[in-house]
Amino acid sequence: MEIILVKFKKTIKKLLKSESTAHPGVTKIGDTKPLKTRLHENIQFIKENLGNSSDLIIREIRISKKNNIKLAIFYTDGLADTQSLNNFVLEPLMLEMRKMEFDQDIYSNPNVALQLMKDEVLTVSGITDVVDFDTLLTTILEGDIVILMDGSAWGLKVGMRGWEDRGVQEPSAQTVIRGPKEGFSESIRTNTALIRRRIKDPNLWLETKQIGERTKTDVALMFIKGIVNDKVLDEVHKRLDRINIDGILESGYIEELIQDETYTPFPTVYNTERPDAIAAGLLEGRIAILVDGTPFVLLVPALFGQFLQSSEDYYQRWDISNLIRLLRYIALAISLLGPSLYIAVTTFHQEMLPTPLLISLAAQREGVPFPAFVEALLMEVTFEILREAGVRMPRAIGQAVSIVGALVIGQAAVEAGIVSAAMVIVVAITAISSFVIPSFNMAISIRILRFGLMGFAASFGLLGVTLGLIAILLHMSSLRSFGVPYMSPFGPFNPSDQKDMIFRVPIGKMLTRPHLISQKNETRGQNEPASKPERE
Amino acid sequence: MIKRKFYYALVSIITLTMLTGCWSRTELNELAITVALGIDQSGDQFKVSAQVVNPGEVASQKGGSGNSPVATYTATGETVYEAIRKMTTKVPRKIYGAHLRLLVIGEELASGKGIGKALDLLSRDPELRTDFYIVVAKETTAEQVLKILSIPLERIPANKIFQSLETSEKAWAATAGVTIDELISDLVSKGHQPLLTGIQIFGDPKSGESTESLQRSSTEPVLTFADMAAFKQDKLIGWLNERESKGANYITNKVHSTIVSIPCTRDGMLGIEVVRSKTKVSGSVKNGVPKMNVSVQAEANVGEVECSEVDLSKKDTIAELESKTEEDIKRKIEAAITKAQADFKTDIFGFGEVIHREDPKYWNQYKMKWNEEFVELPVKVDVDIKIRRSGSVGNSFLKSLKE
Amino acid sequence: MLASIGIVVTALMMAVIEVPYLLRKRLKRELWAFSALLAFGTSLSILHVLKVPLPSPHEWIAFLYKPLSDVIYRTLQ
Amino acid sequence: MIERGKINDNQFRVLVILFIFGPAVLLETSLLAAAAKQDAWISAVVGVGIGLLIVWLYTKIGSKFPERNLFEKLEYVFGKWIGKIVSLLFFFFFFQLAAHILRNIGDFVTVHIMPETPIHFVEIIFLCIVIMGVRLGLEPIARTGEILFPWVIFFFFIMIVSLPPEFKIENIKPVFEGGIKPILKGSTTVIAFPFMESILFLMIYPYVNKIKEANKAFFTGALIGGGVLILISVYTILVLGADFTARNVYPSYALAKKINIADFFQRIEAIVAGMWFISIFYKLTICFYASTVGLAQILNLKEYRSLTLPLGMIMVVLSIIISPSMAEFMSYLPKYEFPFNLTFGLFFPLLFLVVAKIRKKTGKEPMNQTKGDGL
Repeated sequence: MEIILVKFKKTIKKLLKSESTAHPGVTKIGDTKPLKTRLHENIQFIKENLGNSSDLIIREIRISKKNNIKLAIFYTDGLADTQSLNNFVLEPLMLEMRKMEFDQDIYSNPNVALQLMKDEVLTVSGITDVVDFDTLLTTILEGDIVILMDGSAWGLKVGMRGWEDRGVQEPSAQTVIRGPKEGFSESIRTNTALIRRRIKDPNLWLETKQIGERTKTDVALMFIKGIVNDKVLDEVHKRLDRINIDGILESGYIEELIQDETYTPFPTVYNTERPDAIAAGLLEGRIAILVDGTPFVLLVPALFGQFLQSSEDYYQRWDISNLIRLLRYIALAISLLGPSLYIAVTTFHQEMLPTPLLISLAAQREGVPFPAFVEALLMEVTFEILREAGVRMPRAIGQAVSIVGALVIGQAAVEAGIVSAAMVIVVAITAISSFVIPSFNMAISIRILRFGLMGFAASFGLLGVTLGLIAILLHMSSLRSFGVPYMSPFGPFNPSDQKDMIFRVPIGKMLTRPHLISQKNETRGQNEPASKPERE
Repeated sequence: MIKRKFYYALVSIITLTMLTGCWSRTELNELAITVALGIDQSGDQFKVSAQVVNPGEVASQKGGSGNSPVATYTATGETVYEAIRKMTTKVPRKIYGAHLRLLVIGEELASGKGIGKALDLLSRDPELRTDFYIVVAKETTAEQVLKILSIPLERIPANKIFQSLETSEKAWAATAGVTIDELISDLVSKGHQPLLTGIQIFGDPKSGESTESLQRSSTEPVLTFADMAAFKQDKLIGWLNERESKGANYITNKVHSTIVSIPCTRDGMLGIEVVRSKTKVSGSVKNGVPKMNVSVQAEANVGEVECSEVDLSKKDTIAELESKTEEDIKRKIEAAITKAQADFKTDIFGFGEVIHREDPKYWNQYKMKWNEEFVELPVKVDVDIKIRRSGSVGNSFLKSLKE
Repeated sequence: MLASIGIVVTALMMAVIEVPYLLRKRLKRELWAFSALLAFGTSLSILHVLKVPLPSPHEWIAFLYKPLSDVIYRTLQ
Repeated sequence: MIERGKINDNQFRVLVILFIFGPAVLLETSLLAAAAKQDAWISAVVGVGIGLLIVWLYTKIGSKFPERNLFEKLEYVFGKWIGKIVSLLFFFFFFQLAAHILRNIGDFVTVHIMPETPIHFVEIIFLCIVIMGVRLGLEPIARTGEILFPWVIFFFFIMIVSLPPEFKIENIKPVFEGGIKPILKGSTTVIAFPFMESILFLMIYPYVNKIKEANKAFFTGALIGGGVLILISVYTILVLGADFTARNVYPSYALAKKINIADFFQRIEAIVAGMWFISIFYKLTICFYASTVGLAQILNLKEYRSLTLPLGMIMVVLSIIISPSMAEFMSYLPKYEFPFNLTFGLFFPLLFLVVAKIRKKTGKEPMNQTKGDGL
């Protein structure tokens, strides 16, 4: 069966390929046709290929009255910086060149003229040559401008990108009380700059690829040479190169395409919109993957413990951070186990409850029509709906929904005797706990597993919960993130890496990098805490 | 690929098992939370009563609707198990015993059929725990005891009994909370016979069954712990009165704190609070004759002085009080021993176990006829009391009153 | 009856998981071993749910080891 | 080799500890008290002592031909055919052991936790997770063990610190009442029950990073596991008394019921039972793993995972027909378990060493007979 399926897929692929080559009219990006000498032919070609799009601006200038030579400037409206274009391209071309023309006949050879423009006239920093249509089209679509002159089979690509940008703003998904309030933005250049500004090390290397047949999205790898594990780096390169897809719109695409295991609820790639978190990751030997068009930057390898850490942990005093981290692990446990433990204890192990509590819970359940499992399921689903509604809703209505939610679930349902008050408490605590987990995607996967455990609890009590937990742990232990065991440093246990997992030792004591992530250059410095002033 | 399919299969198998699962599931509102069980003899059969909590009445914040917080159900059967199962014909819910606080055994059963047969189920059923107390209903049936509702301070009668037993065990010492595992190990032991606390009803039992009795503040009828039941094997053989009960508890080292009242020389009484009492029982076999030695060491406080002539500031007075207290305790202990040896002829103090530990060879020889040996057993009692404090005042104001 | 059907369905499910994989990887020996064990397991389970009395390995062990057991525990008596 | 994963010595030690005190902690004390009464703890000490000697013997075997696991060693030393037959016997030993453990957990759950649930379903759901673990391979099993181990220790620690107030010192007196024989009789169960069974760790030996460390880990693991066993038997005797311990099928569960800290932290035995689930899960997983890998090797297969599901199916049935009732089971254990395990835990290992010596096989010879295993 499997064999047939594979064969079928292959034939379909072949068919698809032949179809794409069968359309000669449209130039697929990837052909490299050389430019023509005649300007109008070039213009014709570009117009045809871009479908005469209305945002394509072609500005034709008669540059020399004497030789009747025309020059065309191509750019995409909205992507190129028109102000700069006027000041630094059009002005020199139309005024400076005129002046030069009085002195000598510069336009007798268009190639020389073009070279002259590039070398002497244009007051712009980034100029390169364009010789083929492929580059030309890409250049235009990327927001740069292209200058073609009649009579020469090459043109100039002038870097003049400038589009509307959100700018650097406070990150919305991962907020901190203490710590930098800058977040990444949608522009990859801004983002790399934000990281560079934090690590001024020549070893911080940046490699860029374009991924996506059609979107041509810029994807940048950042890492610190010498700290990064070369094996992991090679693996990342290999996986990125293997991607064959038409479009990358968000780093989520990359994440799904390069992660180790697709069929798992657990994220094996970390993402953040905080430059400081990325910088910290780089310093530990991780690799950052930046994708143009999204403020979410990926970080690999990502281990389980990392998803429970916030960059603020390192900015607050270590004792405070330890307390908060401990709290987070407790919250993780509650958010994973809360309802299932409640179900297991109240429907299987009533002997575990102290007598007064048992009687009080039993009294609350008098008249509740559903079994505890259904009750919990009902409440959990209601809560998830409310939460999702809260995210998608226009901000202004948010308040209204939370009021309705609180009233409907919190009070009316209990008073009507549909759910018991204890269940509302359990679900509420679970819900709040799940927001304590700093990483959104980890919180989501915990939610998914919570439902599974509820099922286990409803049919096998605590035995089921224990077995479910063992199964989850087995699965997690079998995961790897770019070759690094996902559950390290818990399993395989590494005593020295415990310093920054559940607990965080004072920064002065954190002298080595995580063991499995950076293989070389393990020490971070000898930074003993400043000694106390000596006593008199 | 294979991994993924395996996971699908795993999930589907587990789901299937789960769907067919849920056998042992019981929702909270399907439980009849039983807090007390009573076992009586009814002809050849067992009559089992269960005191079941009505959670809505007990836990409600708004005072409830005046219904009874507990209900008592009764059923008879050839075996205890049968009777409990038969109860389902009367109770709408499943009898749930994990929160049992109290097991009451009717006097008739205890002295007639014996308690052994009734207890097997209670030790076998994994649902039951071992932390409930066992008491014997004196001059009444267990059913009657369980039917008494009128107990102030606590909505669930069994809870009240449980707690008052715990408190009185700690502060009064004439009662002893015995749990089922202790009882059973006493039952099987040749050298230690069981001793259980008795419970008695004062007043008209009928009037205590109605919820009206809940409204009255004077509490007639009343459940009280009274005396202790001595057993020979699993049969009730007689009752120790309060003094003897105390004495017995001294021997078995179950006294934590109690009050000793001793008369003053001229008028009134003195109340001595005994605390940190510790009993050492040692035995020895010399020339084939066993001998026991009971030594009690305790601290005491002067708790109450009702006489005018006692001067607590004097050393002699304290010494005198000490020796009087020692005398009193010693008399209680001896009374208990005499009763056990002369009347009951049963070793309720576990002297046999002491001999067993000291001299296993002798024990193996005599264990089958230990009760006869016990009757003749010489027991030496030593009591050593140290009076430490005399409360927050020195001499009583009664002394100044007199002057 | 229902239980036997359930067992057969379970066995089929196991076959669906394993057989294509083994075929694809051309693991013939493994396929044979798998099929034999599965057949044995299925028939054993069906016999069991049909309440056919099956011999207990304990009986065999007890039969084989009775002399040794007697010797050991008699000396320790 | 069939298993490509590698585990480190720490993980190996954790597996040994969980294996040694797995179901033993639940069942052993009852058997001990039945044989040796209040001297059960002495019995446990003696048993663990002899058990450690046996483990030491296994480490000797383990360090001979360290690249081969038990079945490969047997084939290498006894020759192909005799080796295969002995391996097959060992496979049956491991497999019936796994069935025993499965039955233990089924009995325990259906007696104490969920009386109305049919034992089949408890066993199936348990086995599902075990099979999942075995299919994932040795590495995830060992890592998970490492993660769960602190929890087992934590629950155990709660038990250890909260019970001393319940001690009744007179319970262990008189010492040596019945002389040495009952003590030895009791210790046979300890020797047989966890220690001789630990021979199946020789199946995992070659997958440990360093053989020297493995020897040490095996021994210290057995020592710690044995220590836990001794501690539990001392506790049950001190708290429950010999008579109650012997009468109770799961005395340590009754022990957990006694936990009461400040009248609030009580009734937690179901959580303590969780600790047993974990350790029993591990013992079962290791047994199941050893038997599937072993069977695959006997049949010269390249892949053991495909055997897990049908073997699991057989095991569920076997675990139920293995003994008609729990009473029969509990009377089988003290009578036949020791002699039976003696064959596999002592006779064959000694035979192995002797034959290896006679045939002068050393570990340095090139491996040419294990070619069939591929990879």
